[in-house]
Amino acid sequence: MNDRPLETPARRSPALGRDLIGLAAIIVAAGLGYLIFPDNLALLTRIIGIALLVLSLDLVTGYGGIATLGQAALFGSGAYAAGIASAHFGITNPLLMTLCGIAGGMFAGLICGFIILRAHGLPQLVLSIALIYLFHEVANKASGWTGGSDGLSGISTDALFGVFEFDLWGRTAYFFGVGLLLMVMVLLRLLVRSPFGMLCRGIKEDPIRIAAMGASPKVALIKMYVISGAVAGVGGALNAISTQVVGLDSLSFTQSAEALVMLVLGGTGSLFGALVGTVVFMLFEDYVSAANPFHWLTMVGALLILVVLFAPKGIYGTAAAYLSRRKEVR
Amino acid sequence: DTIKVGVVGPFSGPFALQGKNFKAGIDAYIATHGDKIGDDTIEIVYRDLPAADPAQSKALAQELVVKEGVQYLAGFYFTPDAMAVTPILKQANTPLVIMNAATSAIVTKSPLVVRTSFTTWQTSTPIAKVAHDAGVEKVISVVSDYGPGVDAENAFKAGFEKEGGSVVEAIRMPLSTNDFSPIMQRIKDSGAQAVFAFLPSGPTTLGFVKAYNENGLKDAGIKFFAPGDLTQESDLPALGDAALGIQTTFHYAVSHDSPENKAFVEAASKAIGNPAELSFPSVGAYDGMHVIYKMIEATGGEQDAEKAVEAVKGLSWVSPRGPVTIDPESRHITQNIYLREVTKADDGTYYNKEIQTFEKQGDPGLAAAK
Amino acid sequence: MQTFFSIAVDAIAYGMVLFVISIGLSVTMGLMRVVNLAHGAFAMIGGYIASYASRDLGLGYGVAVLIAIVGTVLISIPIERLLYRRIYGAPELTQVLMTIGITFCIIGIANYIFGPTLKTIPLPAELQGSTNLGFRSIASHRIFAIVCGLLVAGGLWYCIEKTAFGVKLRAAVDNAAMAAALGVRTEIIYAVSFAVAVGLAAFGGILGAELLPVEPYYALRYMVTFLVVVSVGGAGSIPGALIACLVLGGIDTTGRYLMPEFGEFFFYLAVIAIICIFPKGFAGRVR
Amino acid sequence: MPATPLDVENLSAGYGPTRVLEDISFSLPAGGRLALLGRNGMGKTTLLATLAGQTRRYDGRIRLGDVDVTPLSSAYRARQGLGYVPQARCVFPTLTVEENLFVGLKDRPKTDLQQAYDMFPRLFERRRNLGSQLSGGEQQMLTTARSILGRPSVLLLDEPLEGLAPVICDELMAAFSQLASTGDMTIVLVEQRIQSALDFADQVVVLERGRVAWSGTPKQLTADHDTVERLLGVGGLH
Amino acid sequence: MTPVFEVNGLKKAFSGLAVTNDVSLSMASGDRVALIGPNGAGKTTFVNLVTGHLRPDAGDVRLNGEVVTGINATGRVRRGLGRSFQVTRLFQDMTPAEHVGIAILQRDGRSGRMFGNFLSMPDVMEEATGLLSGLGLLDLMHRKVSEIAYGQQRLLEIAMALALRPKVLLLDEPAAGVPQSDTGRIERALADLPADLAVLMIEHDMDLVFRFAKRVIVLAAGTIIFDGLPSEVTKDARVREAYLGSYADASHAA
Ligand SMILES: Nc1ncnc2c1ncn2[C@@H]1O[C@H](COP(=O)(O)OP(=O)(O)OP(=O)(O)O)[C@@H](O)[C@H]1O
Ligand SMILES: Nc1ncnc2c1ncn2[C@@H]1O[C@H](COP(=O)(O)OP(=O)(O)OP(=O)(O)O)[C@@H](O)[C@H]1O
Ligand SMILES: CC(C)C[C@H](N)C(=O)O
Ligand SMILES: [Mg+2]
Ligand SMILES: [Mg+2]
Repeated sequence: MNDRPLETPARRSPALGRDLIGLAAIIVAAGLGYLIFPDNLALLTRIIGIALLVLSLDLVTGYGGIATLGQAALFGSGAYAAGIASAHFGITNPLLMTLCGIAGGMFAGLICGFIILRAHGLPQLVLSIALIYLFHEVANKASGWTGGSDGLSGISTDALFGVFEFDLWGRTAYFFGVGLLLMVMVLLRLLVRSPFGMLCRGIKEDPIRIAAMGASPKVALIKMYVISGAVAGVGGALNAISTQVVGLDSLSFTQSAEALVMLVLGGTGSLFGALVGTVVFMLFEDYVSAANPFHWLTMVGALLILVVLFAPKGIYGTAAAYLSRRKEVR
Repeated sequence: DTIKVGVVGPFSGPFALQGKNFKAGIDAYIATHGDKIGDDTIEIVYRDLPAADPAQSKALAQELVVKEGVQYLAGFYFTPDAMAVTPILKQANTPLVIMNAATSAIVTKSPLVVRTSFTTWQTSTPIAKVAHDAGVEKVISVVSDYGPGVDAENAFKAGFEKEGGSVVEAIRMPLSTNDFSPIMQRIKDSGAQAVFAFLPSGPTTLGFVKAYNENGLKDAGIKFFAPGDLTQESDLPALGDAALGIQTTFHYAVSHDSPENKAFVEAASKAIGNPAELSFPSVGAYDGMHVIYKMIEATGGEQDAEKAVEAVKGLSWVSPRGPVTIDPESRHITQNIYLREVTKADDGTYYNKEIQTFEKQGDPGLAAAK
Repeated sequence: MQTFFSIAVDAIAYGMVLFVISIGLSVTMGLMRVVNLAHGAFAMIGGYIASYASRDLGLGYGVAVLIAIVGTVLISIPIERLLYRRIYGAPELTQVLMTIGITFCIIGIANYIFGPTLKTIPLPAELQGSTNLGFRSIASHRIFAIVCGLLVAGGLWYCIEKTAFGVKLRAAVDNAAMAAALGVRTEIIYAVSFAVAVGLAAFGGILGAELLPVEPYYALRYMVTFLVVVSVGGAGSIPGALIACLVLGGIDTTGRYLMPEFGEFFFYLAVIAIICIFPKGFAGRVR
Repeated sequence: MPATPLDVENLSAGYGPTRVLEDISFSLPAGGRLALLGRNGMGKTTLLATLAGQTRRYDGRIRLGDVDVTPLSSAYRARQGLGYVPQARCVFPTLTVEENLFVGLKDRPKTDLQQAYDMFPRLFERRRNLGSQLSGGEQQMLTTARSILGRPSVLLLDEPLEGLAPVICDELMAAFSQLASTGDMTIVLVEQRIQSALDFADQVVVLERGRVAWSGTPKQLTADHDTVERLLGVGGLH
Repeated sequence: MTPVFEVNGLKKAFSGLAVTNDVSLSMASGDRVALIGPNGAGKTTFVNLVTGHLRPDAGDVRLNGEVVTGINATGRVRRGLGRSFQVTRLFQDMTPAEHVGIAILQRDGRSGRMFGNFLSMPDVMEEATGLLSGLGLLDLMHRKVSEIAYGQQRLLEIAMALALRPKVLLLDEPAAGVPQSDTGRIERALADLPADLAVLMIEHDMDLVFRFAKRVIVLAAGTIIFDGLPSEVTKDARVREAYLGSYADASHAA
C-alpha cells in the first residue's frame, strides 16, 4: 500500500513515451515512403486516405465493438461532400474542402450510428450492409449531383496555402495527407485514452453493465460514430482532393469490406494496428497485382490466411503482445 | 529505345474475362506486327483495376506515367476510370487510347483521348431501325440502371421514335438483379410487341435470357432486341439454345468473315489460350495497338502527345471488324455496325451470325448530348 | 389478382432457391458460430464439379449432383482440418479475415483452372422447359427447387432439434469446453456439421445455378445476399431462414415488378426495417 | 492391488505462459472424499481444470484408474470416467434443461434422466426452460446433476454449493456422501464454506500459491489452528 | 418521511409462470435488509424489475417518492439506484482500476470527457485506490480482470457498485464464490457504507445475512412470506421448511 503514490506516474509515462515514439515512427515512415517511392506518391497518398478510413473503422469496431461492413458510407460521404463543394459550389480551397468532407462524414456517421445501433452482432452487420447499399443507390440516383456511375468529375483544387499546386507528381497531395494523418493521430490518441475512450471500451465488452452504471451506451456510441465520421470524412476529402474524381466505389460494400480486412489484418483496437494493416495490405496488393495482374488475388488470400494462423491478433496486435511479454520476462 | 505503354484494365475480379481479352488483343497485335517500330521496342506495362474505381485508376495512371515512364496510356474498361485519367493527360504529355469504355462524353474531356472501341449509342441506335423494319411499333425498354444502360435506353428511344415507333415503357433495373421473372411479367403486362434490353456482358445476361424463355415471352411472340453486349461470344456456350434467334447489333462478331479477322482470331485465340473466351474487348485492344503503333511511327518515338494524336486523326484502316476510321473531329472510331443473330453452327457451337451491315456509323451520342 | 398470384409464385420460387443455397450458411453461422464468408466459394466448387461432370464427362444430372456434393465435401475436409479448426471460437472478425482469405484463394484457383467464363449445368429433360400452372407458366426446375428446399428444411430441422447429434452440436457450440468435459468429442461433431454445411452449399450452388450462374467471382458476388438472408432469418434457425427467404424473396420480387428502378433501394430499406423490428432476426436463437 | 481412481504426480500447469500450479501430487482411494481448500486465487479452480484437461500442463502425470490420461483431451478423459462441475456455472444457455441433462447422459438411455429429477425436483418443473432462463441456483443444480448423470468414477466439484439455499445444500452434501460411500465414486470438492467441506471430507489438501501447503485429515486440520489461520485466513473451526 | 424506495403490487410472469406475484415493500434510508428465499423464488427477477432490466406486468417502483416504472435502467441508476450482478459482469480486458475509474467518472458526469487520462486525475485515482484497497484488490489494480480469480472478481463487482455512491443499493449474492476468509472484507465494506444508504442484499450465506441484516424478507414462489426481524425468521416454520433447513436447527442466529 505504500507504493500507491508511485503507482500513478509510473503508469503514465510509458504510455506517453509510446505515443511520442509512435508519432515519430509515422513521420519516419512517411519520410522513408517519400525516399523509397518518390515516383509513386499517388499510391502513398491513396494509402493515407484509406488509412484514415481504416482508423475511423477502428474507432467504431475496435473501440466501440460495433460490427460494420458499411464504413465506406462515411468515407464516401466525405469524399462526395468535398467533391460536390468544389464541382458545384466552387469551393476549391483544399482546407475548406477538407472541412466539407468532415461535415459530410459526420452527418453520415450520425445517420449510420442511429440506425446501426438498433441491433447487435450479425443483424447489426447486415444493417450496415443495407446502409452502404442505400447510400450507394442514393448516390447512383442523384446523378445530377454525383455524376452517378460515371463518377463525379470536374473537381478542381487551389494550390495549398496558395503556393503548393496539386500536380501530377503528387508531392503536395502527399505532404498534405501526411499532415492530416498526423493531426488525426494526435487527436485520436488523446481520445482513446480519455474517459470517453475508456467508456467505449467498456461498452464494447458489456453494454448492459455500462448501462447499469448509469451511462447510456447508445449515446456514447453515436458520439463515437460521429467522430468516426469526421475521421473518415478527412480521408474521403483527401481522396477527392488528390485524385479530383469521386466514384461510386468510394461508397461501396467492397470498399467497406476491404477496410475491415485491413483493420483486422493489422489488429483491432489499436490505432497503430489500423495503420499497419492498411500499409501492409495496400503495399502487398500493389506489389503482387503489378507483378501478376491476373492471379494476385490468390496471393492476397494466402496472406490473410497466414496472418490468421500465425498472428491471430493481427500483425501489430500480435507483435505488440509479443514485445510486451518479452518485457515482462525481462 | 524502349517505349512503354501502360494498360489499365480489369485483369482480376468479376470482369477478369474482359481484361483477359484486352491482353489477348494486344498480344495478338504484337505477335503479328512485331514489337519493333523503327528502332524502338514496345513494352506493355499492365495494371489491374478489378472494378470501376476512378481514384485508384488515377493513382495507377499517375504511377505509370511518373514511375514507369510510359509514353502512352491505354485500356480502360469502365467509363469512370477513363474519365478520371483525362485531367492528367496534358501534364503527363501522354495520349489516352481507350480500348473499351463506351460513354460518348469521354472523348470531350481531353483532346488527347482517342477511342478504338465503340459507344453504347453507336451500337444501340441501329437496332431501333431493325426493330421497326420487323414491323414492331410498340417496344418496352429494359436496361441495367447505370451509365451505359441509360445510354442504351436513350439511344434506342431516340432511334426508334425517329422511325415512328413508340417506347411504351422504360424500365431500369438494378445491376445486381438475379431473378428476372418479375421483369418478364412486367414486359408481358406492358402489351409491347418487343423488348429492347441492355445488360452488361457477363453472368446476369444468362438469367435474363433464360427468364425470357421460361416465362413464355418467346412463345408469346414477343421479340427480343439488344446491342451485342448481351450475346458476347464468351457467354454464348452458357446461354445455349436459350439465345437462339436473338438479334443484336454490334461492332464486332468473332465470326466476322474477312481475311483480317481470320488472322486476328487465330492470333488472339493463341494469346488467350481458350478460343471460347474470345470476345469484343480484344478487337478494341487490337485496334488500339494499331493506333499506338501509328502514333509512335509519326513521332519517331519522341514523347509528344499532341503530335501523336494529330497523326491518327482521320486514320483509316481495315480492322478485323471491317473498315474503320478515326473521326478527326471526335477522335472516336467510325465503323460498321452489324445486325447479328445467334445461330447454332454445324459443330454444335453457337455464334453471332452477321445478317446485315450498317455502314460507317459515327457516334450519335455526341450529337445527342449537344 | 392474377398479377398477385403471378408475383407470389415468382416470390416463392426465388425464395426457395435462396433458401437452398443459404441454409448451409445458417448452419455454420448459427450453430457452429463461424462467420463463414467462404460459403459461396463451396457452393461454387459444387457448381464447377457438377458442370464438369455433366458437360465434360457427359454424366447424368443425378450422378453429377452426387459427385459434386461428395467432391466438394472431400475438398473441404483438408480445409476444415487445417484452417477452420483454428478459428472455431475465435473472435468473429478473425473468422471474417480467414474465410475471406480462403474465398480469395478459391476464386483465384477456380479462375486459373476453369477460366473466367460462365459454366452451366445442363438440366435433364424433365426439368427443362416450363410447367403450366393454369394462369401462367413457371420453369420446371424452379418447382424442383421448391421441393428440394422443403425436403432440406424438414430434414435439417429434424436433425438439429430432435436427434442426439443435434443436441450435442448445440451444446458444443454453446460451450465447447464444457461439452468436452461431459465427454462430447467436439472435433468430430464440428467436422461432421461442417461437412453437412458444405454439402448443402454445394447442393444449393448446383440447384441455384440457373439463377446464379457459376463463374469464379460467384464466391464474392452473392456473399452479401447469403449473409442477409441468414441474418434476417436468425442464424441457426431453419424455420427462420425459410421465413426470411420467402419474405425477402417476396419483397424483392414485388419491388422489382412494381418499381424496378428502386428495387434495390426498397429491398435494403425493408431489410433495415425488418431488423429494427426483429433485432435478432425472425427467429434468432437466444444466446 | 487395484489402482487408485485418481493419482496425480508432480503436476505443474497454468494458462498460456502464466504458471499457476507447481509440483502437485496426491492420490485418492476408491470412494475417497478430498476437500481442496485455499484462499482466493490460490489455484483450486486451476487444479480441477487441469485434471479435466482444460488448461496448459507443463509437467507431471495424471492417472485415472489404470489409465494414464495425461495425453488425453478433455472429452476422452470424460469418457474415461471423469466428471467435472466447473465453478462458473456452465449450463448450455440455448439448450433446454432436459437437453442439458441429455448431454450429460453420454450415451445412456433417456430414462436415466429421472435420477437427476429425483435429486432436484425443481429441475423437473423447469425442464422445458432454456438454460439461460434459469435462476442462479437452478443453474448450479443443473450443472451438478448433469455431471452426476454421466456416472463418473471421479467427480471434481468446484464450489457446488455456491448460490444454493441452505436446505438444498444439506440435501446435496448428503447426496454426495451417499455417492462416495458406496465406493463407486471418488470426489474432489472445492468449497468456500470450510465447515461443510470438512464435515464431508476424509482427506484435506490446502493450496497456497499453487503448491500443496498442507495435507492431512479434517481432524488434524481442525486441531491445527495455526495452519487454519495462516492458510485459510479463518479464525478457528469447531 | 417518504421511503427512499418502494414497490407496490409488482407482478411478472414468464410465459404463464408467475415469478413475481404481487410484491410490495418499502425501505427507508439507512435500512439494511436481506432478501432470502429458495432457489428460483424470484429474487433476481425482483431485482431486475426494480432496476429496470425487466418490465413488470403490473405494479410500480418508486425512488424517493418518484415513480420510475417508466424510466429505463440507466435513468434509474442516475436517480441513485445501484446494483451488483449475481453472475459477475466485468470487462475482461480491463483492469480493476479502470473499472472503478469509469464508475467514478460516470458518477461525476465526467465519463464523456474526450481528453485527459483518468490515471492522471489525482482525485479519481485516490478514490479508486481507496476503494480497491478496502476490498483487498490493490495488488491487482492494474492486472486484467481475465487474469484474476473469481472471488476477487466478486469483490470488484461490489467496488464498482460502491463507486457509484447510490442511495439504494441492491446486492445480488455479493458473497457467492468469495471464500470465508474474504467474506470478512465484504462485511467490512458493507459496514463502512454511508449510514443513510438503503441496502437490500440477496444472499444464501446465512452467517453473513444474520450479521448484516436488521430486517429479513423471505420470498417464496414469488410471494413475500415473511418480513421481520432476523431473530424471528428462524422461528418461522414455513421459512424453516422451505429454506433454512438444518441451519435453523444449528441456530447460528444471534
Ligand atoms: N485465464 C487466466 N489467465 C491467467 N491467469 C489466470 C487465469 N485464470 C486464473 N488465473 C490466475 O491463476 C491463479 C489461480 O486462480 P484460480 O481461479 O485457480 O483460484 P481459486 O483458488 O480457484 O480462487 P477462488 O477461490 O477465487 O475461486 C490466480 O492468481 C489467477 O490470477
Ligand atoms: N426469461 C425467463 N423465462 C422463463 N423463466 C424465467 C426467466 N427468467 C427467470 N425465469 C424463472 O423464474 C424463476 C425465478 O428466477 P430468479 O432468477 O428470480 O430466482 P432467484 O430467486 O434469484 O433464485 P436463485 O437464488 O437461485 O438465484 C426461476 O424459476 C427461473 O427459472
Ligand atoms: C457496355 C460496357 C462495355 C461499357 C463499359 N462498362 C463502360 O463503362 O463504359
Ligand atoms: Mg476458483
Ligand atoms: Mg438469483
